[in-house]
Amino acid sequence: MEQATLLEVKNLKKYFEIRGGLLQRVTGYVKAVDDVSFAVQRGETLGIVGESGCGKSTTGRTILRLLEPTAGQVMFDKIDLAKLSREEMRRKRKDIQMVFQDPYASLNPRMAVADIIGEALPAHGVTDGAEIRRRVNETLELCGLTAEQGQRYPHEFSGGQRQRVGIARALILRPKLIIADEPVSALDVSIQAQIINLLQDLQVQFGLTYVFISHDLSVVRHISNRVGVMYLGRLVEIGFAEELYENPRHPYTQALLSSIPRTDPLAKRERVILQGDVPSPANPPPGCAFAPRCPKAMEVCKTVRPEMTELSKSYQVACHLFRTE
Amino acid sequence: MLIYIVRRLAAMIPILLIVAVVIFLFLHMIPGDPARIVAGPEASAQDVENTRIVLGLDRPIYEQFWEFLSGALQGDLGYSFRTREPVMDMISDRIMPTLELSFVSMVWAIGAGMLFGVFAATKRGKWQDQLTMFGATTGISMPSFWLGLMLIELFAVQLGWLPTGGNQSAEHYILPAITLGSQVAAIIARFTRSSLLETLGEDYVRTARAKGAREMRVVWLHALRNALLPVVTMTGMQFGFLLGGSVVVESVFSWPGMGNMLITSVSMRDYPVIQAEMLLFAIQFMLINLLVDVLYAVINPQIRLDS
Amino acid sequence: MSQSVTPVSAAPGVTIPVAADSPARQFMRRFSRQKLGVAAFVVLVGLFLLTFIGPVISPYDPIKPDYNTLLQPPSAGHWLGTDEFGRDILSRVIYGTRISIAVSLSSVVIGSVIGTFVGLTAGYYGGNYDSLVMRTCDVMFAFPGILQAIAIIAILGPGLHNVVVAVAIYTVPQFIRIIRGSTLALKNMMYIEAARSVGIPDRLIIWKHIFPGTFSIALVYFTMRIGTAILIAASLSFLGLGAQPPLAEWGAMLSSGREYLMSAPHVALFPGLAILITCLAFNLFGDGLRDALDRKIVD
Amino acid sequence: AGDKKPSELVIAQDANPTTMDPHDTQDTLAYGIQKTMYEGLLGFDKDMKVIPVLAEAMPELAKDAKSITFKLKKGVKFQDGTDFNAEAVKANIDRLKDPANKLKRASLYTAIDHVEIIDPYTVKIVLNKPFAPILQAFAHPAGLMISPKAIKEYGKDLNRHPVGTGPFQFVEWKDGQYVIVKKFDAYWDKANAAKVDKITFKPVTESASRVAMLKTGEAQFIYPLPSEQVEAIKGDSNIVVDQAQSIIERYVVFNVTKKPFDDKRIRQALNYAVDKDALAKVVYKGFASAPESAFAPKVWGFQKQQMYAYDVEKAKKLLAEAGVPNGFEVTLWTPNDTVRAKLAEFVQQQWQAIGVKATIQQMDFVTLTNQLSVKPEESKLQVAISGWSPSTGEADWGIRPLLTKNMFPTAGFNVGFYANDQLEKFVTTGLESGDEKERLNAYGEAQKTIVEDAPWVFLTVQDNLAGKRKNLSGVYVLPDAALDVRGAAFQ
Amino acid sequence: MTTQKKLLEVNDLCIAFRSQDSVVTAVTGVSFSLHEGETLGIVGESGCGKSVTSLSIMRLLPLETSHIDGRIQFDGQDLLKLPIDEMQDIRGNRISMVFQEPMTSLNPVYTIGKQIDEAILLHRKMSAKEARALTLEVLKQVGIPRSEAIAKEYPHQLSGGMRQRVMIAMALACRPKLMIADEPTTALDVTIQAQILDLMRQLRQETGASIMLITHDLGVVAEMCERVLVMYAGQIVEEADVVSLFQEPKHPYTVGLMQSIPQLTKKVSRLVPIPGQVPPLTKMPPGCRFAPRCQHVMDVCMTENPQLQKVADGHSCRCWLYGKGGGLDGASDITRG
Ligand SMILES: Nc1ncnc2c1ncn2[C@@H]1O[C@H](COP(=O)(O)OP(=O)(O)OP(=O)(O)O)[C@@H](O)[C@H]1O
Ligand SMILES: Nc1ncnc2c1ncn2[C@@H]1O[C@H](COP(=O)(O)OP(=O)(O)OP(=O)(O)O)[C@@H](O)[C@H]1O
Ligand SMILES: [Mg+2]
Ligand SMILES: [Mg+2]
Repeated sequence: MEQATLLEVKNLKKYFEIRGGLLQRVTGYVKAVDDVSFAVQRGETLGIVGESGCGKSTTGRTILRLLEPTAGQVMFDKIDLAKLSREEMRRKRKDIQMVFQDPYASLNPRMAVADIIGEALPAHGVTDGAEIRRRVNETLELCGLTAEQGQRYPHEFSGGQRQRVGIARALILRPKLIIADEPVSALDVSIQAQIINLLQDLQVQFGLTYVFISHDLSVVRHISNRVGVMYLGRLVEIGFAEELYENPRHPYTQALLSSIPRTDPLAKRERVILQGDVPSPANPPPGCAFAPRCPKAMEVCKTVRPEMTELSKSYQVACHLFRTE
Repeated sequence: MLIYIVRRLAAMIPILLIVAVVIFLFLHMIPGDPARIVAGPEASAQDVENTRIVLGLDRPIYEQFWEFLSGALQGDLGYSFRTREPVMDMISDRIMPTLELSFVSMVWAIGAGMLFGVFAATKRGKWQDQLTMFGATTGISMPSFWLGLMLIELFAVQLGWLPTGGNQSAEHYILPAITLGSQVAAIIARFTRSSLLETLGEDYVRTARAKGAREMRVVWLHALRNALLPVVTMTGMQFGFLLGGSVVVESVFSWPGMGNMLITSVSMRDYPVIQAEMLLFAIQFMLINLLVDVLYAVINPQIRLDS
Repeated sequence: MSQSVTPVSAAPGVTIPVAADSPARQFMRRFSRQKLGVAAFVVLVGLFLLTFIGPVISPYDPIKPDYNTLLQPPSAGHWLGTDEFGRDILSRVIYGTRISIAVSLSSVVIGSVIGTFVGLTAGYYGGNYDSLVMRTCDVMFAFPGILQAIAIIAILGPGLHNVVVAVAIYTVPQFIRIIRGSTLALKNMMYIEAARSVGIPDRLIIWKHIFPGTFSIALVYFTMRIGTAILIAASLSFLGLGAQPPLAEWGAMLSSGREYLMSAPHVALFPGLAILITCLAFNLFGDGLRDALDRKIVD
Repeated sequence: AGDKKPSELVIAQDANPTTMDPHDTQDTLAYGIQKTMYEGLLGFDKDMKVIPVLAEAMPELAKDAKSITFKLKKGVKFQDGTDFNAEAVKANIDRLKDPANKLKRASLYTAIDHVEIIDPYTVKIVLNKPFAPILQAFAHPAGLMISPKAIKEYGKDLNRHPVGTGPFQFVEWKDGQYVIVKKFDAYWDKANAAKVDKITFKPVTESASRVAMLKTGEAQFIYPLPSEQVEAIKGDSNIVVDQAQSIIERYVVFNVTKKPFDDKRIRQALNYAVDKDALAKVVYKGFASAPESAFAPKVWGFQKQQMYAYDVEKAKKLLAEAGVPNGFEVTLWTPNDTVRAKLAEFVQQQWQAIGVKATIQQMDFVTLTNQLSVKPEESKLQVAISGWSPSTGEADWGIRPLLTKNMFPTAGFNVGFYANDQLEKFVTTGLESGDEKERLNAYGEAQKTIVEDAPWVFLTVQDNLAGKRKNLSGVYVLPDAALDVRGAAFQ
Repeated sequence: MTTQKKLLEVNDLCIAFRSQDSVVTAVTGVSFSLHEGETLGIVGESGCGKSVTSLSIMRLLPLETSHIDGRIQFDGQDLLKLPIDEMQDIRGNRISMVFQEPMTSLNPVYTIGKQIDEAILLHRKMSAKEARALTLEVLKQVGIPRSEAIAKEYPHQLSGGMRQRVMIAMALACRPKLMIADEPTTALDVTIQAQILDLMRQLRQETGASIMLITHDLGVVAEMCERVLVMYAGQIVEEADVVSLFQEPKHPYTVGLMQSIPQLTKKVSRLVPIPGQVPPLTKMPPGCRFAPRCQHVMDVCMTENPQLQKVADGHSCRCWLYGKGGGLDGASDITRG
């Protein structure tokens, strides 16, 4: 089991400074990621869900050190990424790649697709032109595009095709881990399925490990082995997908699941409609962040922040309802 | 808001100090010995030496700087080399004509610029748009001294409608203000147009239409107010430009303002006056920036100054 | 403009196919639609040609005086008349093209290259370096351009080389601001982050991703600044700080012509028009470029 | 349309005055204004001849030229009511002489040792050395008499509070806008009392704007009127152009310590190469004349000399003799005002014909002055456009500061470092002799020497041009370019 | 609840856009009707013409570049033939609209209250004070707490969900007969979406307004609508009441759509995507527009575009599988099992 852990995030924090006033002094912090810990096993897919602004993307970007973590460790293959120098980290990026949410904004409109995909190779030591071309074409085909299409520019592609380009860019270095940040959210449902299938196929073919970030619970359920639920910068529940969806423990997860419209016009079900909005991460409530909206809130929830509690070896939840005393 | 303004004003002090140092060093780098010039073409070596002492230029440079700085902090800018008048008095004589002229120019430039800009934007792509923008670009491309001289020739000399120079009455403002403001008006027109075209494509403009608002209302109340934000910033920048442009225009229209005085002072190496004027320019510039930021916040509720 | 437009009543979905195109080709297509821009471009090409073939086509020697033909109004012999030394104004205006364009172009090139470099690095790296650059720019902005130029010339001495330096120095902070602004915007683009995520080094990101992104704005601004540079150089010559006689520089011609504004207006009129037209052409060309490159780029 | 008879005069000039303190003034423009309010013991008439003003008659210069005695007019009062008398004269000269005052015009009176009051209306001025031009020094506006009360009262601020004996008294001075004077009712000379109530002097730097003001009637008198503008007002029947020869001579100065200008033949060649008549026509539209000596005819002591006629062949021959048959290259400095720049351009064109390639370098006036005011070994000057107007109106001041050894910068203006022992001798004689004939003789020789030795290219003597409305009289420009407006009157 | 009276009837709507290069036809031959009190859903992929259709009803498409053909009958008036000022009287008054982007659809420089006041004052003769009272009332109605305070705030001070409530309040202020909601919840989080949908259901009951709900989320359609139009590439491909659409989808596109959505309740190992992609407007296939992606494609599909035809009671479909004699049997193949 130890051997199988590829990525372990320990107590990761990312605070953004809020600057204000004249001298641009720091007047506060947005606690975008606040003490998040989880592990990802080789070959598995860990899904992370949560509402907009809860810190999913920030988690992903901090792992890759596209943002510098405020605190915490990111153990990747037994190396703490947070401790590497900028240049070491740059080279390490060969092994960890990212697929971005917006297939429109994440491709440079001024570069031909083949250049976008092949650009990473020289940065990691492959300088031979023919070799680069060969590998670009190979990767294009893997992702369902043709070599001829490589000569085109992003604006000539549909959203789904662009996302394939984005995946090809991530894949060309043959990484061990891919962090996919909402890779299908911007796509139409009929295209979504194509991309999800592609990701699954590639995972099998190359033994990839995924961290799959999405706000779409159905997609996460479909693709993930394990799922973590985030709320306001914190992980509130994590466990195997089956268990989490069949039997959500955290009141937030329960509400989330019940909020999703079902494609069955006749189904009658009980809905938990939450009151109010997600609080600002710059000014989170003192106790449990969910307490103000929680239908099951207790007195203690307002003051004490619940810690992650292991319900079983593979299932953890951070809620006072499940405190083990 | 008030606290914000006070704090901004306070923050100007260190910058002004730097500006003062820069100006001072800069001036002393410019070749040309003021004592020689002030003493006059027929002065003997002794006369020049005397003049140097009178002007205080015989002392070490750091002492001169210290005197300038400590004086400036107490509101004493020294005496003009040229006229021996207190610089403060000279400036207080000159600043109003310049400010008045800048203000009048700015008012008409903003008025005309916005009007034309809005007009062009609403006629986007049609010949009216093209013509207006062509005119505006011509305005930007015209050397102001040329325009000024042409206006004098036409309206003062040929037609005799307006005076050629000076600032005695309202009539005197017309030609210099047109000359000084035309470039700014042209820039504002272009800027307003492009800014308005952008806001006209915004979702809230569609919302306004969906409410049933008439087109006039949509343009002037919904789109323009938002389009004004970048226009305000740019207009503020133009004000600085205007102060610079007044150097040329004031000389063409013998306007007794700061620009005119600056030219004389530079040609005479009248350090105290140049220093004071440059400092004043810098202060004006910063005050205008502040004003722009405040205005911006007034127009745009999303900006909160006191945070 | 070569594309024909199908009437609206055409069968649903039928359209004229558009060649699959690169950004450059797209740009050409869009630019060719800017009527004023194209016209301005033609004028500019003409001006550039003039700088080469000017000596061949100009009817007279631009600096050889003829004291028998002082200040003559336009005539068949001298299309634009003669100046106070009896020199042919047309020939001088033609020769002046070369000087005015060389001066404005070189000063703006120098200014924009330095400004772009500093702007890119300041915007990308941020931090103290950025603050320092921006404060310096603020101080420079606090002084009106013409004053800056006068001061710089006062130190360096008059002459065309120094006009180039002065205008370049004046141009630098403007470019820094523009380029830094758009660098800041681009820096937050997803595709920059994507490039970083695959391990592209910073300097390559700046060079290959950010610079091309700022390029269009820089180009538009570049053309417009040339107009401004011509005007500043002219003002400096007007104040006697620019070109030295007998060089045929438009500003200097205008400056000496102003004395005859009432008795022989053509002396000032034609160099003035030359400045106006050139400046106008650069500005309109810049407008056209901007519209063709991106509607979002504002003045 | 004929103008109504106005009582107020507006005069537009090209600059601001710098001060209203005549003892501390160095610009002629300020003197023009001061002379409405102040009077001196002596003065110049239209042709630079010295005449008595507050002195009863022309004073007596002692034979040894070491003292001079003035008899003063009686019944003269300053505008503040103070009497004008010997005390007042002494107060003025003492003020000028006091080194603590550091007055700019003190140097003009260094020859004075002290003042003796003989009686209330007679003063004797004792000199410390023979100094014949002392008469001109007293005719110079620097010798204008200030009210002793005002001297005491205002001290340093005198420059803003002029009080004299003149026909006008001070009203207001707004820098950059105007100086206003009004009629002084208690003026002593009823015959020459002011004929207008008020005069406003306005600075209008742009010459086209000045002309426009004259045309529209906003100003009744403008000075200077650039020769280029004359054409523009020719057709206007309400305007007349005042033209009179000035004492300003323009020349190109050689740095005679620099090769090849140490060779007289080169200097002469460059003189021959310039067509002075064409110059007057092209640069001054004919409002100038070819020079006839080292200074202008209206300067006291002038004698017409045989000048260098325009002769390209001769010039070429001289160059060949000097060993540079194909000419050479040279940098020509010039101040950056339009007229002098044009002058430079003209010279450049002329020299081109004999193969001398001049590169013009314009400098602002201050920079140029600075570049020139250096020791011989530091000077970078080759040749420069220059000019001189001897403000005392006599020969000594037209030669000595420019061409004698003691006047190398920074002591004087011998910026070309010209030195000629013979010339020094003539100048000393002219300076120290009390005998007019001897002096005139000495100056004649001096002029001959200068012209022959050609330390300059003698270019032109320009005219003073002013524009005025036809109904205005009594306003004119003195040869030294100062205005005399005291007699201004409208018809 | 549904009466038979038709409130809105759209006939053969064609919408084309002219650009410098070409003319593209975004919507072709769209016909449908909406009854009083009914909620009609329009679903389809991005770019299929949903928004354009709704904007054309409001006549909010850009005048210079768009061209609308067909007939839009609203309450007996042909909207397309109305003079512009009469149309402006209808907008926001009898037909109102809620847009997708609550973040950008409110004018950032005016307070919430002012913007709703304006909507009222444009159509009702009343004083500013009365308008404000009404504003506060509708704000309360859409569940905004502290409505007086909120009315004085600016849009940026509100969260996305609140802004969408404000948009709905603005749309309802004049009691319109028809409210067009163009993807009102797409930009919102699921928990907030649930709030807004709940609110809309409630308001529909209270005001009796007809709603045209545009969305690409089949779940939202299932929960909110009575009748559904499915659009593909500018055409309606299927029209049915909500239950039969979900239980017996007819068109291969509708079926594919349903199969490609991962289900929350049951896990399949692999999704069944619709292959290929929506053809761009400039390259529409000559026959059935879905043919290139269709698993059941036949020769006829490649050449001829089928008509929308009735396949069951209140259920029509544009597909050759049901063509020429209503081959309903073909349908059973593709209906998911
Ligand atoms: N560069 C930044 N500076 C300041 N705050 C930031 C920055 N990036 C993100 N945040 C804030 O951090 C919080 C978490 O953002 P993040 O992008 O991680 O959310 P998310 O879960 O990915 O949301 P979404 O679903 O909208 O993508 C948000 O409140 C956001 O405003
Ligand atoms: N103003 C316009 N000019 C040109 N084409 C337009 C314009 N507006 C829309 N279109 C085109 O019309 C087609 C239909 O657009 P529409 O906005 O109706 O799609 P939609 O179904 O609402 O999609 P989405 O789900 O993305 O909102 C698109 O292909 C779009 O490119
Ligand atoms: Mg995100
Ligand atoms: Mg839409």
